[in-house]
Amino acid sequence: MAPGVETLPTSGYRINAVGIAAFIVILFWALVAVFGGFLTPYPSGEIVDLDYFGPMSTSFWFGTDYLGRDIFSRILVGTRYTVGISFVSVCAACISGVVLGMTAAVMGGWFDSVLSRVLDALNSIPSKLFGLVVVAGLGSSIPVLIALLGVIYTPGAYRFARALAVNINTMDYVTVARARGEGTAYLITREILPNILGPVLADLGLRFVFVVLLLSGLSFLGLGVQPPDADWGSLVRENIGGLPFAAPAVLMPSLAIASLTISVNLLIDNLPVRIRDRSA
Amino acid sequence: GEALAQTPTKGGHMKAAGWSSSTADTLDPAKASLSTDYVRCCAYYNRLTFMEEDGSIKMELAESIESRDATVWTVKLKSGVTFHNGKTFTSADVVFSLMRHLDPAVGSKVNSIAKQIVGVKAVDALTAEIRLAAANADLPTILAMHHFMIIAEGTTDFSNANGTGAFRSKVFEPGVRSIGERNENYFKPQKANLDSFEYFAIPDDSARVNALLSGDIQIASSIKPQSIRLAESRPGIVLSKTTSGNYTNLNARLDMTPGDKSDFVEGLKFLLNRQAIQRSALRGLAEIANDQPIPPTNPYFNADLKPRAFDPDKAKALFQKAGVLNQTIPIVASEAASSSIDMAMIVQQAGAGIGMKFDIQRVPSDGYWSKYWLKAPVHFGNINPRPTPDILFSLLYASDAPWNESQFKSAKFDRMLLEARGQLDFAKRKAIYNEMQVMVANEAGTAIPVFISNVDAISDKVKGLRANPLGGQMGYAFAEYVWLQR
Amino acid sequence: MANLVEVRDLRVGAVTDSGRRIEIIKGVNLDIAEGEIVALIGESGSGKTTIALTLMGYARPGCSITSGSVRLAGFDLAKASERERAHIRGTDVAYVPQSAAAAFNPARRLIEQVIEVAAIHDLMPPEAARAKAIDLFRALALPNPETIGERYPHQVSGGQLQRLAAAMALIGDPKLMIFDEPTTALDVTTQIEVLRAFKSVMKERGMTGVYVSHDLAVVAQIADRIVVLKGGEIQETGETEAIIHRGTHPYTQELLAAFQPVPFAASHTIEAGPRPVLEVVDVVAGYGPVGPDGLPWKVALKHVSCILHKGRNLGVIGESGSGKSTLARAMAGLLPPVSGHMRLDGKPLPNALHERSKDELRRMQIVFQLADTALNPARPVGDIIGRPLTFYNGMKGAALEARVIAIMDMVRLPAAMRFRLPGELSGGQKQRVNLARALAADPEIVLCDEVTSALDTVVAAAVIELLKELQRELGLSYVFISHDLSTVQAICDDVMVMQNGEVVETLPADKLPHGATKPYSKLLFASVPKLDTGWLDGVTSDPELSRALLGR
Amino acid sequence: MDQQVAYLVLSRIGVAIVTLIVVSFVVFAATEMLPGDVAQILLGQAATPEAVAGLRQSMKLDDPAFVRFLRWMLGLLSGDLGRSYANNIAVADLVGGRLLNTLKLALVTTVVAVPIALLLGITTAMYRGSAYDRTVNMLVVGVISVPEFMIATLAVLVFAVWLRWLPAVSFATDLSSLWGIVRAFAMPVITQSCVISAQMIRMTRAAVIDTLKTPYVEMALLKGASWNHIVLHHALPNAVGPIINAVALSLSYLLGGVIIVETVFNYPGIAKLMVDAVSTRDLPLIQSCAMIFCLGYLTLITIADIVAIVSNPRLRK
Ligand SMILES: Nc1ncnc2c1ncn2[C@@H]1O[C@H](COP(=O)(O)OP(=O)(O)OP(=O)(O)O)[C@@H](O)[C@H]1O
Ligand SMILES: Nc1ncnc2c1ncn2[C@@H]1O[C@H](COP(=O)(O)OP(=O)(O)OP(=O)(O)O)[C@@H](O)[C@H]1O
Ligand SMILES: [Mg+2]
Ligand SMILES: [Mg+2]
Repeated sequence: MAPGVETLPTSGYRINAVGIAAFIVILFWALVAVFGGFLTPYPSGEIVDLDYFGPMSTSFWFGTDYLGRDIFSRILVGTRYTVGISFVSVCAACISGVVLGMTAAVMGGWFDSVLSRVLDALNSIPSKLFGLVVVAGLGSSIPVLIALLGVIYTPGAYRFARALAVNINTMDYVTVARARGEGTAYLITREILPNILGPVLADLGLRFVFVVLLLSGLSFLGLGVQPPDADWGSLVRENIGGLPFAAPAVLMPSLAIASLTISVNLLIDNLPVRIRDRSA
Repeated sequence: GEALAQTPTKGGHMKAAGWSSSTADTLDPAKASLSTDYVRCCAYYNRLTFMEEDGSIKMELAESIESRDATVWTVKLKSGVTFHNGKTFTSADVVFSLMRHLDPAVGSKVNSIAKQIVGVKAVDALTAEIRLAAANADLPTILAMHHFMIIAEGTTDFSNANGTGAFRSKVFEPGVRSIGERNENYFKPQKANLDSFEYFAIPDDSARVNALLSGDIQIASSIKPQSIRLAESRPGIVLSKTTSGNYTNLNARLDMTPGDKSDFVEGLKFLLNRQAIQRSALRGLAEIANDQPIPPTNPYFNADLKPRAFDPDKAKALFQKAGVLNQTIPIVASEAASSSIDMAMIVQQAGAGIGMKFDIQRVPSDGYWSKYWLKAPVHFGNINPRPTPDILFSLLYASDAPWNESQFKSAKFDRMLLEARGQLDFAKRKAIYNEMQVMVANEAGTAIPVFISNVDAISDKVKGLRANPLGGQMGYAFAEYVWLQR
Repeated sequence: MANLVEVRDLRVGAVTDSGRRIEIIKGVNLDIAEGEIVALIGESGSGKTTIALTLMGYARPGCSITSGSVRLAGFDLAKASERERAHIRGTDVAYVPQSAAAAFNPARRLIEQVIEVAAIHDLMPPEAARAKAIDLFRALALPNPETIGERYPHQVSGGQLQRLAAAMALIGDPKLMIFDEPTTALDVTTQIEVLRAFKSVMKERGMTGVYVSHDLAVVAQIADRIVVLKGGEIQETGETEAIIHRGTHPYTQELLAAFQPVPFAASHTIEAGPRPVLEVVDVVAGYGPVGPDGLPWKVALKHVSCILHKGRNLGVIGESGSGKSTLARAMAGLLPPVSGHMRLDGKPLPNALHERSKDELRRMQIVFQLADTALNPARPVGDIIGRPLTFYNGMKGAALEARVIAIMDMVRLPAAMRFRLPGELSGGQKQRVNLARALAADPEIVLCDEVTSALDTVVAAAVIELLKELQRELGLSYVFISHDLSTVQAICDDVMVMQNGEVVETLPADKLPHGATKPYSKLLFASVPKLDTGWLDGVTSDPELSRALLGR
Repeated sequence: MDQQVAYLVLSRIGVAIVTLIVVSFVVFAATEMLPGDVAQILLGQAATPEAVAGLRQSMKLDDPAFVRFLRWMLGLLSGDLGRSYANNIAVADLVGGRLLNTLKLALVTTVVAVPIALLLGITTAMYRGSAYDRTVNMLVVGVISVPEFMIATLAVLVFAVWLRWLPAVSFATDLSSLWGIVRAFAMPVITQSCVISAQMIRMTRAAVIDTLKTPYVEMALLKGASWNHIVLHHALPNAVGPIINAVALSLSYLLGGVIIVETVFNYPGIAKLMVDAVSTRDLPLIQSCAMIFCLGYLTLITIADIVAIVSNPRLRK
């Protein structure tokens, strides 16, 4: 057993130090997402500095951006978009993708073929075109953005989950459950899911990262977060011109992204394990 | 460098980068729309006239252009000019090149300007006669526009350029790059200095600057204000700044709420923090404007019309009067209209200070001009420099103007426009234009905060580049004039 | 003679998730002389497999050797590095696993896995290894020795797989062979051949052996010495003769007593109602794509018919690969027959699973032969057993928990085990979980595919007793597939003998073993090992039997 | 078995063709739904109603949408991709060179990224929990958390602007010598590899770890196999399905998803062509590009599916 194991005796779960640290970071950002808007030293859209790409100072903790706005405030305000939108859309994509993938693997036959081909087709439509049509048709709002991200990432999650699930589906214990007359819902949630959970979660962690970054790309299509607010990815993008000067305006949002995404992945790698009683 | 500027060196291959190109890149001057198109046209073709640095008109393919009544114009052509394919240049080419703008199938960008031409006639091989629908003293200036480049009679295939210009087109890959070689048969005694030049677009601003800094290209055109600090910080880079009349403006349609309340429009103009826009959004690379489209470099500019000061209190009072205070007004902005999002945010912030809520709707640049521009009640536009007040006003403010951004309609204005157009006397024309500028600034729904400067970053090896009112990179005609210092 | 193996004060422990240590092996001392074969017997879960594994310096995940030493030719495996251990495994000491099904990689051909040891330790060129493997297949009486290696693990029967696993261990000519219940899945005729093959191979190469089994009769044939285990401790050690005739320890005696079963039919009191509960008529089934002739690529059942009466039991015996499991799968609807039909309680029973109603499914439960692969590795035992209760009866909460514990108790599993994952159970424990799951469904017919093969005689007898008891109380009917004739005799009313996918004959159990008429049946019954050390060697001297064996 | 695979491939090709047609129709419909048409967009700000009408007529845009779609499809059947609306050049000419560029870059990236990713994924799985595993994991997630455009810009700043080792824009470089090609491709390939490797590494690791828990791995250990041997010969063959799917999905990104790399390095590839085509509503060009992406994607995933099926004998019927 790895050293540095810590026990949380009351919960019935055990988590290691890395997992706890990752969890704390995520919790921190979750709190910022909820309360950050009230803690900003300056309005996030106000130009407060005559200079641009200003350095860190006591009045501007994280420096100022390309327009002279306070980056610290902008990060605080942007947190809710990055954390909220990414979280919801990744969950939507993964839940739908994984459920569909497992269902296809279990049901097989034409359901599998048709669903696979439909999702393949969906995935091969260029996402820029897709995004544009959605904006043109549905207008731009946060729910539309979340739905779009969900749709964009569902086929990938589907494909991966299905690939894992078809292997499990050939196992005898699934056959036993079938012989019992179990429905598809039970087969996928109880017999298959527990056995593919590891890779599926790893996939979820990665997708989270992609969504955080894709958000900034979609803002440019006019989707979602509207000025003056911006998600973290867009903060990096707006201020990329400051990179040659190592301006905090570009580094701080990048650090924020990295801290969140790395924590999410570390937490997934070090999820709490349930304590079972194995005594004979 | 001025001493050196006198003695151009011949030879060399130059690479320059514009900011946009696409598969719609064209060698057809009538369709030219992106900077890359203009650069190509200037290198491969010639116009009848050429606009100089100070706005004056010089003859290029024309020997002279004259008219007594500003309605019928006689154009004498230079002799001994040949096209790249060896064909001799004659008045028939002029007739063809000008008349095709009237054909809708050509899809000319200047169709609306060309419409005033009722006929072009070849008088003899080297004389053409242009007849206008109504008097227009600006014709020589209009002919200096890029779209009026002269092509060989009967040309319909533009996969190659057959012009009279200083370069021949060697490679043309739409959306990728163009390479031109020096035309040794060029009719001007001072032929191009460069052996060849290559032009392509690097749409990403920092990539363009980086390419210049790394020495991959010699000219990075139109760099964003935010990149200037980087360009300046490196040795061997010079910045060439031109303020030519390009602007991004905030439009409120006068025929829709809330623009139908004139107090709202006026309040908007007072709420526009021009200093902040100039300083923050454009980093000083702009000149403050006064809500009318004629730039200070233009001889007809009304210097007495002072820009409105930023006055939130007055704006608040006006909004109150219009009954829109505390309402939420959507403003449509897009990357398509440069800096419009930053400007919108500055307006939004100023509004927040007086309890006026503006809701910025950032929309895709894709489709912006057909879906939002001219259509949304409050939106941004972006207008490129035009050589004459007449063109600007008839394009943007006449009652039947195709791009009447705020739906400004005034019979008086239309009358004055016609009057000025036929007026050959400079002072009288200027007086009329001055009054029209006041009318636009006060009555139209277009708030023009600043004229945006164009900044090209160039290697100090590039010599001979001058400013030009038609735009950056010497009005896009740099290829013929610059040389590379060894 | 020098001792090849010396185990001193061996302790193996596991740490539970709550941090509590439990001891699985509690201080075992064991010596094995060179060339000697020692048998480890003991009840299921007593630590036989665990000890066997420590002889390779290995402890299953979650377990570890906490103290003591395991010396192989003087070399302490308990303290060796992983690299040193790897060097010895496969060449000096080899292992035939208890569950052959799980030990084969499903994605690779059998032959590749069999000759892998040669490649890992660079023992011989691949062609030589292949040739040697084929010789071993032949020696182990595998059908089609030249080509069977080209198949994948799921394409051979359970017994074939176990012999392939033995071949996999033998290929490296190890000094010490460890057999973990290598013949449990074999029918008696094959068992004889395999045992003989083991014996001769080991004698020929002077191998030392550890033979883990719960079958005293088999152990009697092959072992020189017997070690009796219980609860992780050695109860008694002695020469084979001495143990089987004069075993003193109460547990040993229990084992011996359990060996002589009471024939079932005699004690059967339920009126054999005329009502057939399950009829199988002229069923043809097999594996692979159905060809143009309407037959599958590999036909495993050729026009099989049988009848199961209510409250009576049908035993199915036959050599490994004869189609016993296939018959069970066809009955359960998992492998829809290409022709023929079935009737349940007089009503037509759809061939395909998805056409059967939930109630039809509940009434007939199948217990898979390979307990290892039939248990979801990610779910605790309690959930596995509880599911049919929830599914068919909607049981929940405390009632469910109580019932699960009751069912576990019926199959002699401690209640605390319900929190474990299948990977943390011994082979016999898994098999009982597998059976418990079927019983939980409250079925009318149970298709038992080798439900006692991994159980020691004591527990097996208890399980058989349980099955009988349930039958008395609830009027169940069993289809009882087994290769262990004494078990079949102990529970069945009728016995069906199968060979090559066909029914050879069906006999009433009380006519066994002498009522058999067909030569194959006779051979089968004569092959049942006796609790007599000389039996195996004597078999060969029986002229009739050896002729029959040769003729196969 | 070969016959089965052949049958599988054939049926998948059939399905792929149907998918292609469906996708092409959807793309067409989507383009039609976008505001503005090619005439309007070509004229840009100068789009007066009469000018637009005139141009539209001359470009035969007034035909019903479906007729234009059919016309294009029929042309495609005879191998003609049509002519670009925007500049009347044959689509095949526009696409050809660009596709080649994209394929070149994709190929080099694949050759670089896939082996490295698999190696890292497998080794981290082998040494799960070790310092090596943790470091690689942190790095991988760290690298993908950095936006692509930032990696690209940073690379340009460091290697082109400051060190002057590499050209800032790939295309402005001389591609005639091997050294020139290496120099031109170095940065785009590194950037793309950073983006696509992460998924492959993580998925490979997860899939291999999953199979390392199985009893046959334990058995291999008891045969004296080394960790390397176990992972390569036992765990990997069983993890092939998910891994190949992750690889296929990652690689499919190299066709249409590399717009940022193409932009920052000014590399004339097909992704940018598509974006251009969408913004000019250049239908034949959009359709052709979409077909190419779709075809590439379908090819990759079909290969993945077939490999997955072949790798699991139980899936082979
Ligand atoms: N999935 C499969 N594909 C091809 N052949 C198979 C498959 N499963 C089993 N077989 C073959 O079918 C025959 C019958 O197998 P079955 O499992 O019914 O045997 P069995 O009588 O249960 O043997 P055992 O006592 O060894 O378990 C065997 O020859 C076996 O190799
Ligand atoms: N990972 C584990 N954690 C806790 N207990 C375990 C674990 N693995 C095995 N055990 C327990 O250790 C004991 C010994 O198991 P072992 O496999 O050695 O039994 P066995 O004698 O081979 O039994 P069988 O005849 O049923 O195969 C069993 O009671 C089993 O439940
Ligand atoms: Mg065991
Ligand atoms: Mg069987």
